[in-house]
Amino acid sequence: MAIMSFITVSLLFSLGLFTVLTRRNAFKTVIGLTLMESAVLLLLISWAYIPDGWAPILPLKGGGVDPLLHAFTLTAIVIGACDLALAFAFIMKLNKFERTVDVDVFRRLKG
Amino acid sequence: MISALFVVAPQRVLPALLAGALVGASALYGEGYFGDASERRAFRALLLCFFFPVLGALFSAGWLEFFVFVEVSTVALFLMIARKRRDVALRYLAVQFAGASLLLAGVAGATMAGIPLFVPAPRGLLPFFILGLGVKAALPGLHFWLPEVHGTAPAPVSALLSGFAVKIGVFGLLAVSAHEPSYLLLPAGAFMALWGAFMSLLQQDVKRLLAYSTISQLGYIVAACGAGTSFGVAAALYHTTVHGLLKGMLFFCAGILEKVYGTKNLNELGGAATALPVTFALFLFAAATVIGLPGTPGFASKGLIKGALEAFPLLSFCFLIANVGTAASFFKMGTFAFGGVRKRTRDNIPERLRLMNAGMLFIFAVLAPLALFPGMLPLFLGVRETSFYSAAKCAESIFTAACGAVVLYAYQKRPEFGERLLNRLDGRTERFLRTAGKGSLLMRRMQSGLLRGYLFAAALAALVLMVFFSW
Amino acid sequence: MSEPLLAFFYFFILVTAFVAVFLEDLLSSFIALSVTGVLMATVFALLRAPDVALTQAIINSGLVTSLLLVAYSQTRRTPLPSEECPECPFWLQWPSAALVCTLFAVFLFRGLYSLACVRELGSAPAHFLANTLEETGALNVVAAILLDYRAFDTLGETTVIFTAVSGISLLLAGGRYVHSGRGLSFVVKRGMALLTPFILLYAASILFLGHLTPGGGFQGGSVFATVAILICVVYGTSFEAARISPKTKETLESGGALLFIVVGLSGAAWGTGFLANLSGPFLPGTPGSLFSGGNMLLLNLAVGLKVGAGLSSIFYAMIKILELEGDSWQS
Amino acid sequence: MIPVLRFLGGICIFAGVFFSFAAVVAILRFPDVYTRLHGGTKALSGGAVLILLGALPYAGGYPGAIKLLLIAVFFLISNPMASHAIARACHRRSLAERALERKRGERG
Repeated sequence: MAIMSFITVSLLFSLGLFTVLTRRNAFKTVIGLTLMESAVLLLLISWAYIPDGWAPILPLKGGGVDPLLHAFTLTAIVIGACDLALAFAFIMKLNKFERTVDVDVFRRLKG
Repeated sequence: MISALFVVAPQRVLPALLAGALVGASALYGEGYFGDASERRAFRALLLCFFFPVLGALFSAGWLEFFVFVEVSTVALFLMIARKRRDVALRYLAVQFAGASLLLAGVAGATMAGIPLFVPAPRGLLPFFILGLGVKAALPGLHFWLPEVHGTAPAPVSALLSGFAVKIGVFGLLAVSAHEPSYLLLPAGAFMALWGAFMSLLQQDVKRLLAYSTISQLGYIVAACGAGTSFGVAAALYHTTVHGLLKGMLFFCAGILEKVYGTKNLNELGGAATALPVTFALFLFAAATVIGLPGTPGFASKGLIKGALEAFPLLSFCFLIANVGTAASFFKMGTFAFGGVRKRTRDNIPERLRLMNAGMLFIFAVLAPLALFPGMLPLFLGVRETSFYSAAKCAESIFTAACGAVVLYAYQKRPEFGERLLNRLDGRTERFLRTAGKGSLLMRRMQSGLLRGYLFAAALAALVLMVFFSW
Repeated sequence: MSEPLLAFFYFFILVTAFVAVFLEDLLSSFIALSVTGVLMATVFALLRAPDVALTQAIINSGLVTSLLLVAYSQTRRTPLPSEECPECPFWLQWPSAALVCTLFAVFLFRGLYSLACVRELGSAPAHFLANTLEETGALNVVAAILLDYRAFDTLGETTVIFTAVSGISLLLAGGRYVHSGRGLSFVVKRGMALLTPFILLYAASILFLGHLTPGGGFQGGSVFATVAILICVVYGTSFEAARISPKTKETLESGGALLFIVVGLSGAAWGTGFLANLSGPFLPGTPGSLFSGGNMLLLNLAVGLKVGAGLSSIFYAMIKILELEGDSWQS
Repeated sequence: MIPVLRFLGGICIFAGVFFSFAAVVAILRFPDVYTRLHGGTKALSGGAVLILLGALPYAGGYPGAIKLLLIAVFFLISNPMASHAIARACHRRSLAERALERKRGERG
């Protein structure tokens, strides 16, 4: 079970990394970032799972899964969504100046 | 267990007061110096960005906090310089961060060993600290960045750099030095004092003259640190305070000259004494303080340093010679810039000259009580010294000043000799800088601005780490 | 939970992710990404994380996709950069990137594999599971952790949301807003009118029963934001702006932050510390009823106001420029 | 009673899966937007609602069953609404006609 999750997580993360590395379209970059974030979320939740555990809603009918990691993941999802929204805003703003969504064009930061 | 992040102690309060006075004076001066309103606004903001990290660094209990705050203040200074000369600012930042990376190694070791500030660091870590802080304090060999940066920065920023930024390196050296004479810092200090005085005598650029004079005075402070006694620490802090303030004042003065005459070259200046009487009076006071004439705070602080170095007569002799050089260079600045006939009649005295003079007066007001009560600050640091004005000391000081005048007279007889020497030395420094800059060129080429390239580097680094840790 | 089912979902997550990455058409990749999000939510539910599954379904695959679509329709994509980049340095061409990423996956798996062991609860989670009811009076342990044990973190999180909203408003400010959207057709408007009360009820139930059942301020607030977005799309932005003006949203968001802080300070005023719950001025109530769990109800409300108003402001700020272009995508 | 209901539910679920499968085939095979929308919406509405109905006996009590019914009702309202909006937008922009022209151009 855990092995399966780990394989998925590593593949998903690498796929996201590959996307960000090779794609020039800013939206594809965002997709890659989302995939990487999803991989991390999946890792946390599958790490929180304990075989035969119950969801952390009281009263429990047996052993429970790890609620602390669930709380962390929840936080991570909300903050990740805010980050993505900010990324969209940046893309829109940069698009207004450069008339493109090619990340290679956004090189003004070069000192 | 929660340990305190910040500590308050006399040896921390004194530099903080210095920083406060200097920043206040710079703010006042900057209002007059910068003509453009947006420049003024940026300077004000960056001044605060400099001031608060500096306070954090001075009062921080651990090395890590000290390190972080110092680097933040470095970035603030970088931004201030970058508004005038971007390339010089980048070079300054590169040099400072190169030093910082060395310092970080020492800081990491000290933090892991749980050593706070003002506890002697173990011998193994000392090289990192000395090299890292040496770049900031311009120890010999690591001082190459100082004249250029101090010479090109805007005058109030030069005052901050010379008055405080280098002193924070000295503060770090004080915090790390052991309670025994250091045979590294003592000769380094003597060498700095002599070299700085010699070079400042050769300079034709007002600000570079002041920058080398800073190196010379830092030599006194570093040597006092190296003495390793609490008396030496007090003397170093005292001279730090006095020198920081008056070097700020002198840079302000240089800034006024630059604004009024449009040049920093001593050969083209002249006759400013009648054009700028207030500035001239304040310059006289500052020069007398740097030389250490009796009745000025510089006399007291130099006397204290000589007291701290009583055990090393050779050093005292070196400082005597250095003082002659200092006196000669400041006589030179006085006669060239303020004396003589007015060479340029471009008397477009800025409207805001009054504000600039107010900045200098502010520092004078801080320094004047120190001149009247020379024993006050040492007492604050826990050192009771009563015999500031002995006849021998006064005579020695006046004698060195007179020697300085003689040296200047002799130098004036053969000006082309000095110029040739200066050119050769400057050319050597230039070549060294160019060689050192090759490394940063490589970095610049790698820094392509391609965002995906950075990510690739990060991924590769992560991969290397993973491979490294899985075997 | 059966492993074959999980394996099936993992497989499809990977397939949709591949599709999202390798499709040329951006809109299709967004849809594929959204499907990935829904599948992830299902996997979370299978892995006994109902709270997280709810959040993932609402925020990551719902709200983020809608924002993505708005951003996509807003940007000019001429000329669309080709994915191949012949002038790029060789390490950014796909073979070397693929090599690095494969190695990355291998070593990531290797590292994770060394972690694989028989999982047991740590001391803190075990404590939470055993003592949540008597220490906080709530039934939902995740909500209890978020709003009681680690409430200060949640305050920080709401600050992050606030920062993001201000950043986006700052970035996209400047264009004057033109009310031009007329909304969708009559059928959709009537249908929406029928559905809206139920969606609002659903949002309120998620919000206010957060301490009893899966859900809470974040999820409920996001559903409220979804309602705002739906109204925006269906009835046109002018209707939405008239009903809930941006000013109102600002007020609601600030009110949420203020409520959170006031609740926290009431604990401090009681003398037990910032955000103190049962040790402070709040009563546990009967477990399982609406008014239980001390201040959790209030904190859920505060977080919900903040998240709902914040996310809908983000959407509003983004769609504002779209309307300005005159190219209305709703017709 | 319960086994009979469960058997009926199973039949419903199988039928629903068949309809959904048919919807997928429709979306893949049909030529343009309107026919795809037609196949997708109708078959999917039927499929999803049938699956929900089939799940009723397995819901374990009235609360769960009522929730499933509510979901079915909302699905029946929202799914046609969404396809209506899509079809209308396509019609306004005459997307289908444009696609047809493009296809003709490719052939000719």
